[in-house]
Amino acid sequence: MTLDNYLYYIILPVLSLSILLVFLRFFRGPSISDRVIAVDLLVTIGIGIIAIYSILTHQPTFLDIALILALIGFLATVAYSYYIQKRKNR
Amino acid sequence: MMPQLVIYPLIVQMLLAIVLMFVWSKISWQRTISIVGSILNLGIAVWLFSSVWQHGSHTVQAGNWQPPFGITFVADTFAATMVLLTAIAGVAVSSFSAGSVIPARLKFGFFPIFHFLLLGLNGAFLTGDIFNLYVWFEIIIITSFVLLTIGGEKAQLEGAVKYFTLNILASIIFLTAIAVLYGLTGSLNMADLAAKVAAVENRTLVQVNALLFLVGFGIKSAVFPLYFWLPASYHTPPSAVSAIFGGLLTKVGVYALMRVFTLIFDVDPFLENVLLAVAVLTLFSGAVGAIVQKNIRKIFSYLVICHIGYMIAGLGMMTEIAIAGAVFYLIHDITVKTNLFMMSGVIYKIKANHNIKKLGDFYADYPKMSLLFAIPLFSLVGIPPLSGFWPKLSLISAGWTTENYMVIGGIIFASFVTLFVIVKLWGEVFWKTGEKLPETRNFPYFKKLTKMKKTQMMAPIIFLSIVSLYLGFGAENIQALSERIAFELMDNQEYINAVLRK
Amino acid sequence: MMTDTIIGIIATLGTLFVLLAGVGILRMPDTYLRMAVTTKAATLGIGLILVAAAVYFNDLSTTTRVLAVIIFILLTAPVGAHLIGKASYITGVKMWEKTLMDDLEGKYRKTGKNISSPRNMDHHRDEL
Amino acid sequence: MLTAILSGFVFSIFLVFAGKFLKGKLAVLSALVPLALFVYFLSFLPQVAAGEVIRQEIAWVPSLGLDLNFSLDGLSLLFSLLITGIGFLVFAYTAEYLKNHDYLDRFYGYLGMFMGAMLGLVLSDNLLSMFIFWELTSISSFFLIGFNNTSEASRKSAVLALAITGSGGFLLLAGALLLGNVAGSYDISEMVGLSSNIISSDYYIWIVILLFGAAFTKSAQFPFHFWLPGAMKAPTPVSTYLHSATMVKAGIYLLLRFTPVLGGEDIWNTTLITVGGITMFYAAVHTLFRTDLKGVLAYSTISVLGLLVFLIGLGTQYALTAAAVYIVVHALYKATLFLITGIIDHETGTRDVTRLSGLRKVMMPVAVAGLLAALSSAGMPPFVGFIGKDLVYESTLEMGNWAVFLTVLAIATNILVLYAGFVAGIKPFTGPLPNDFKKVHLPGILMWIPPVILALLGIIVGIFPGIINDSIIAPVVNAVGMEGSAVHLKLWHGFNLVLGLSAITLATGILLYAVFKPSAKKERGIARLDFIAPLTLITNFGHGFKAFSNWWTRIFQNGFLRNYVSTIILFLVVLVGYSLFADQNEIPIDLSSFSRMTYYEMIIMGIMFLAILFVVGARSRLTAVVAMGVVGYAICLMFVIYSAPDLAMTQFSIDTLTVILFVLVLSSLPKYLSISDYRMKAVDGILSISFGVLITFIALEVLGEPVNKEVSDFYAENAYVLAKGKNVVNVILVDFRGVDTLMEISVLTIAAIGVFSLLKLRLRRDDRELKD
Amino acid sequence: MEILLAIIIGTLYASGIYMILRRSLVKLIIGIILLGNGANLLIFLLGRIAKGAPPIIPEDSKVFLDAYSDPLPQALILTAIVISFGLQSFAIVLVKRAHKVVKTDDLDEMNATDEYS
Amino acid sequence: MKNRFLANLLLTFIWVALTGGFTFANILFGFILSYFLLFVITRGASKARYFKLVPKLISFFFYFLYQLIKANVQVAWEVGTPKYHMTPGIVGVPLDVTSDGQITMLANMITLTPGTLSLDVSEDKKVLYVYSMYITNKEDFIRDIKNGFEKRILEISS
Amino acid sequence: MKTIILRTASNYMLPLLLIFSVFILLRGHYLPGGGFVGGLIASIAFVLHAFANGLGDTRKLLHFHPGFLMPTGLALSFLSGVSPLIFTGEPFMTGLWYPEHLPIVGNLGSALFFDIGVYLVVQGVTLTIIFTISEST
Ligand code: NA
Ligand code: NA
Repeated sequence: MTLDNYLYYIILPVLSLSILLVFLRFFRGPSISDRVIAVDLLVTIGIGIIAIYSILTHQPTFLDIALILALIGFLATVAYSYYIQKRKNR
Repeated sequence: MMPQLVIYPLIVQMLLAIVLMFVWSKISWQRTISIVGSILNLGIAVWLFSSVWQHGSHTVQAGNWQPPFGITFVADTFAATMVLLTAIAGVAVSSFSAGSVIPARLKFGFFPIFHFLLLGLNGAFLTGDIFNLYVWFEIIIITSFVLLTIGGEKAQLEGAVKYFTLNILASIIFLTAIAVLYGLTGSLNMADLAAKVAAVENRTLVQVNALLFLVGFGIKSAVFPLYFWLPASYHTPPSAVSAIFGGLLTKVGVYALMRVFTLIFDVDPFLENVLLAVAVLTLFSGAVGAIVQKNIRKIFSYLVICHIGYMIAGLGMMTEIAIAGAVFYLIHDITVKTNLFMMSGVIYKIKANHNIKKLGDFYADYPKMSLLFAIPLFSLVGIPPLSGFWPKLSLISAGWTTENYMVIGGIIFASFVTLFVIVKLWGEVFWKTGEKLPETRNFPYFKKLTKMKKTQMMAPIIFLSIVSLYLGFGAENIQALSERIAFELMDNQEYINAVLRK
Repeated sequence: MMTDTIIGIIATLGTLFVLLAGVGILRMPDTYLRMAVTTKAATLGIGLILVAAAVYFNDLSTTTRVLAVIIFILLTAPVGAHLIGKASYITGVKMWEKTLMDDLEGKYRKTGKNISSPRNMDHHRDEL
Repeated sequence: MLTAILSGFVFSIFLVFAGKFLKGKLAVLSALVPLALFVYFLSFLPQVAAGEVIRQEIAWVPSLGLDLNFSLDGLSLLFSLLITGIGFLVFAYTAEYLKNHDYLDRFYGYLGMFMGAMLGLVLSDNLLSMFIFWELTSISSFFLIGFNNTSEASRKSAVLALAITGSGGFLLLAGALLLGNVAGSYDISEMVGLSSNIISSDYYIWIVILLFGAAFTKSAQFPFHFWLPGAMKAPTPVSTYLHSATMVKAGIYLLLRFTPVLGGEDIWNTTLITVGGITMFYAAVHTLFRTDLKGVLAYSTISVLGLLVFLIGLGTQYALTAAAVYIVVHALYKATLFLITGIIDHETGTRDVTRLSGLRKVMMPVAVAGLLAALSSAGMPPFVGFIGKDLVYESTLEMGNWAVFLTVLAIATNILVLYAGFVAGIKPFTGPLPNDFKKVHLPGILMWIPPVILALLGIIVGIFPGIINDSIIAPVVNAVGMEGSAVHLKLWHGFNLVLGLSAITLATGILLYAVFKPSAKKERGIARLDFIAPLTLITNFGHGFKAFSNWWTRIFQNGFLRNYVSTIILFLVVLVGYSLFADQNEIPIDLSSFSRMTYYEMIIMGIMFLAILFVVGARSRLTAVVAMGVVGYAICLMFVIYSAPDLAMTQFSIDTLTVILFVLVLSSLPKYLSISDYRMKAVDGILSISFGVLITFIALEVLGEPVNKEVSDFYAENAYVLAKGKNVVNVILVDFRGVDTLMEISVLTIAAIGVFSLLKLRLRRDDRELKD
Repeated sequence: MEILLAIIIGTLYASGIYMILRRSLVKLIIGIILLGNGANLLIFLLGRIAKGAPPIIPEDSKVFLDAYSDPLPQALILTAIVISFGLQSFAIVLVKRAHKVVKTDDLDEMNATDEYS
Repeated sequence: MKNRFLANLLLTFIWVALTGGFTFANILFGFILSYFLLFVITRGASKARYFKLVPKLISFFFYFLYQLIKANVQVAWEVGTPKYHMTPGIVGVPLDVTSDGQITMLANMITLTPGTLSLDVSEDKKVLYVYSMYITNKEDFIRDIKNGFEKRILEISS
Repeated sequence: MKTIILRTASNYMLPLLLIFSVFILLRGHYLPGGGFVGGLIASIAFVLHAFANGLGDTRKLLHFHPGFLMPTGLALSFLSGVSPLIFTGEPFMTGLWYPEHLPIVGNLGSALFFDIGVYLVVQGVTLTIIFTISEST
């Protein structure tokens, strides 16, 4: 089994499965915090998928996207938690 | 001949917008720069127009990339005319704004935005690239959102929500149409598209594509049944804003419709029927709406809708004479609607009211001003030989030759209602003894304004009235111009050659 | 071939941690537990996967970029977890019934419109 | 001739600036303008009488076929002389009538404008330029009727008059354009030669209907007559000038002018006879029930207009001669009566016939003029009216089977017209002088001389009909396509049937005048029939139409944004759906060209699909926003998979920023609004889904079409070679299509300014737009 | 694959319109964003999609050696995304202001400007 | 002054690494760029000292790695087995570290090791509140942290 | 949000993000990135700083109103578009290139200045919008 096949038939499906599991949590909630955590994790796993995809397509360029995701995905989390607190204050 | 001239109107407006942003809070600078710049722009527009008139279409390839790869700017007679009209309306409204818009609004970017709007209009007229047209449209709508809401009054905001939603919807439909067009042809250059669309074998898709453009531009042109945003919003911003909106915004939609349906798509019988049905219903709905309104600006708003019907009818009949009529009407309408909304602004400054039932006394108190206002009012009605009359000759005539009796009926109905509405308005606002309106403290009444401000407000009305009179009495020239435009539109080969340099 | 094997192993490890996070977030009974389980597992997992990519491309600029991503994740993931955790606590997200102790209980005091940190001090910033 | 026409307009414009000077004593000077014109037109009399047609052609808008082509033939000359001649008297009369009036200058301005327009109308040979002047007469009439603009009744009448004549004007426009298209020219003189072609054209019926519409409204034919009594709100000089002598005859002029072009057909004659006949009788009957002098005169004017239409309808040589004569006759006596009424009104302050009597004792010259005019209107020999009436009977008697009926109708009408003339011209001056009129005196000479002149002219022309026969009447009859020499005007034809009929008319009329006294009670009596009067019907129709307008406007512009959106989407779905599914039985979708589905793509799409549904179904705003984030991130992943790294980066950054914006704003918004109306949700759902399905189908069908990559290939080949960049997307953004980008950042800038002003700008209370 | 993408695009359009048709201001904006995404993806799809071939010329070459995906739709979408962002930010703030001034989230209560008589 | 210089060098290095171009021009550009950025953002004096750090940093790194893997295994077992064995709770850990940087570092390290999560720091910076999945004994837990991460952080940053 | 942890972290992240944004900006002509994404990242850096430290601190850090970046950036992009018109008489937006190859940037041309303009405008816009909104709540 070549590396490409291994990544394509084993790694990527497992990562996709993880994404599905996380998405299920997103669906179920129940609290908004759970959803935010789930989204955060979705982005993180997305970084992983992009890394694998860049290996599969031999395109290091995609790693730059992973970089951006890592950099600013965080800000969304900050914003959500800001909002959650602020809403409580109202 | 100087092809670079084509983008000078864009450069001037962009430069003005940027400079005005740098002098953000210096109101008197802003006023001066805007007026002087608008006059300069008018000069350039006249230059461009006369150059195009003498030498034919001018084109510029932005970035020096040969078509269809770069973005092309084309000044054919139609575009040059629209740019000239925009410049004329621009000078007028610039001066009117300087006189009438309150300092609070001027301190928050009124003038830069205004020049961005003019930039967007010029761009939309001059571009020869369909996606670039979308971008110019976006410039126009975002500026119009800002101008519409500037000041944030309750009515402004309520109107803006509707205006916003429906215009965004139009943009999205436009974008959808571009997607389909690109998917079918792989090109965006309008001259190039003319050939490529003709070569597409799946005519159903081409028709679907055309319909998407029709609806997208139709919303922007405020035709039936897509006009709802207009009566909900046009009466809410400052009159200077209503003036430029009423004069030019819907006309860009009409311009785009005319461009796309003469250059890119053939009008097949189905489309023709759709266009004509839309035109007749627009004439009807706008007219009927104007009858029941009491707010002077709402009356004009419905008349804006109503009169779009004439132009769509001209387009729908698709003969050279019909298109010439539509173009003439477009020229007339821009001048007169801009003027009327400015007029309503002066009326408001005098009486602090827009309700025709409460207004009155103008003829007694301001006889000369009333006579002046009569010029745009009766031009609008099309009392011969004023400007609104001439295009109807072509349109009705085309109606007879193409045997579109419903269109003739619609035109006559709309003309009659316009006459009735304006005459009623004349009676209410100018003749009647008005209610004694309570003096509102600190309202910047006309009589309290400085002479400078009064001049800034009245001069543009006089200017546009003179233009209107010229359109009427110099109708031969305008008709010749309209016919030349119609000829160029109907025979799009010249446009294509000018762009693709074949 | 050797590199491929290394890449395969690192990637597998990473993926397992990610899967762990996925299962964890689904299975854990309360928000705090989910957070405690997942953020880190995923961080480690993604870090490993990225390392695998770095090994695969094996050039300086890719490696530095991969390092940058890892550093960023290491820096931001815990801060994010902290923020959500704190927000959840303040907004009263329920803890699992078998929770043993809560030293934070009663530490947040309402002061006007804002909830401040525990043992509230008086100085006040203009917050975003 | 252009100069002549323009002089009226120039005079008006001059008054705008120099009106102050022409108020007061100098006002009478303005009468010099029509006088000069009268003399000018009089000078053409010999030429025209000799059968010459004087032409002048000035190109104006040749590309629309609209030129100022004037021609002066008998018909035009007759009208020109009436317009300028009566104009002169009215101008002079006005100087006294409205002495010291604040807006005298405006009044003269309108009069001048009207005179110019009217001259233009009758002199135009080009149908379109004629239309222009036609409309201008309506407009000047509007201003004159509404001259007392503070009175609501005046304004209403002005609007009503303009609405009726204006709508007729539009019919004329449509008709003119059709006629021009059919004939290939707008020059009436050319159309005469093409008459047979026009008549045989399919459009003939349309042309006739449209022209009739114009003529009937302008000349106040039943059922469009009602604006004319209303127009009596205008000052008396206006009633005299426009609404009896000139403007209302424009319709008559039009019919006469087009008799040689369109006449001679059944539809032409029958319609005119019917409408004219009804009008003349109906209006004549109405004179019996009026107590306002001007009301009496208005209805008798309508009646005469009906008679003229009737005569044109008869279309024989006699009839047309009669019409020509009657135009002169009517102008002379009716103008006199109106002017007299004006004097009475001016001096006594009332026009109520029931109150007026004995005024001869205080204003003898006026009484004489009134008597003369009344006798002329009665058709008493030797007045010119007698000649006119004779000719009428002569022509009705020619009409074969219908002769008796038509003649009786004519007689009945004439009797009633006589009655009306007597009521207006004789009644106020006879009998005792009431006490409150004791102090009444003769007005200034400028007011009483004009009616006296007109009345005298009536008798002079009657005694010497030859004055007008060869010089005017014959050329008129020639102009309308008949040989004019056959009928010679004379007072005395010998004892014949016509004379007998005249005698019956006179006798019955005088008897009627003696027996039947006008009274307010009678007026109220006929008012009971108002519910079927055309005015009422039109008014009701107007109200109905307004209600309909209201309904229609509210239906569409109902204030609910969601309705606007659904209407637009429905319109789109129906149109596009029809176009997509009507022509083709199945959508040609070529599945084989699509790429293979992979599990990870399916998972991402699946997540995205679910996330979209989640957004739609979310109960809380934040949940929706978070789910939006998921949708965005899924799109980002999709961009990665489909080779768009720049897009993925941008999409992700922008989604994050949007989330931040939402989060900053959401907290100041209330809880998510959710109104559970299942029916509405279902309807919206169906509409939305059809829209979505349509887009999907379009997309799939487009994908089956061949691809043209000429443009993208150029970018790919030249991005580095010519534009020195390797990221082709970025090269496109900053170079190939840099203008887009420049404008895109402008959009952003504008949006930022908008946000800034929206949030920071607070108007002070004084700066606010006031509520209407 | 295209068929799934086409369905997703249809779903975005449908849900966008559906959200706009609700009466809530916030839903209105969400609807607009969904529609915008739909339109962008439509351009993307109709420009034809390709996997693993970003339109970036390889480091050691002056032209493309392998297949590349169409860069033009990507540039167009980028422009469209950015423009939509500008419009959306304005919309969000507009809604905020409108809510504050008109004091309702219910679009059905925002119809004063269409009233007359 | 020194700190700024160091930070400047650090940023220059990052720049060079990112761009991958070890040329003089690139380094100079990176230096100027980071100088400019620091100029833009620096306020007040910063306190870190850099030179004794390296060995301690390396040791710290391996300690952290050890903790990370250990805890991950623990969590994996928890997640992978059907029954729950957690004894979670929130513990207030008194702090010896004082500076913001140290506190942040400590808190992050704690969060990054699975099973624990720093929830908040008290306003007076004396107590760190940590959520943990496994608390058998509060004092043991506190001691673990203080002897583990906190001690090492104090070492590398003093 | 008053948390020491976020505040401290953000102080480290700000320079990193900024330098990264410039990196993304400059390499855009060759690899994914460019003025737009670069500008977004830079503004996100400041927004993060503002979240952690409060708006006032971020404002002080910036020295000037972010709105000022908008006309500046627009002017830069606009001038780089107009310069061919002024200097060489070629059409608007024609690329002007410095003949030598430069490190990092590669070929220096008007396109770069154009992109820098985009970078500035995007920052100006994003920061103006976000700061204005947060000031008004
Ligand atoms: Na064509
Ligand atoms: Na762009």
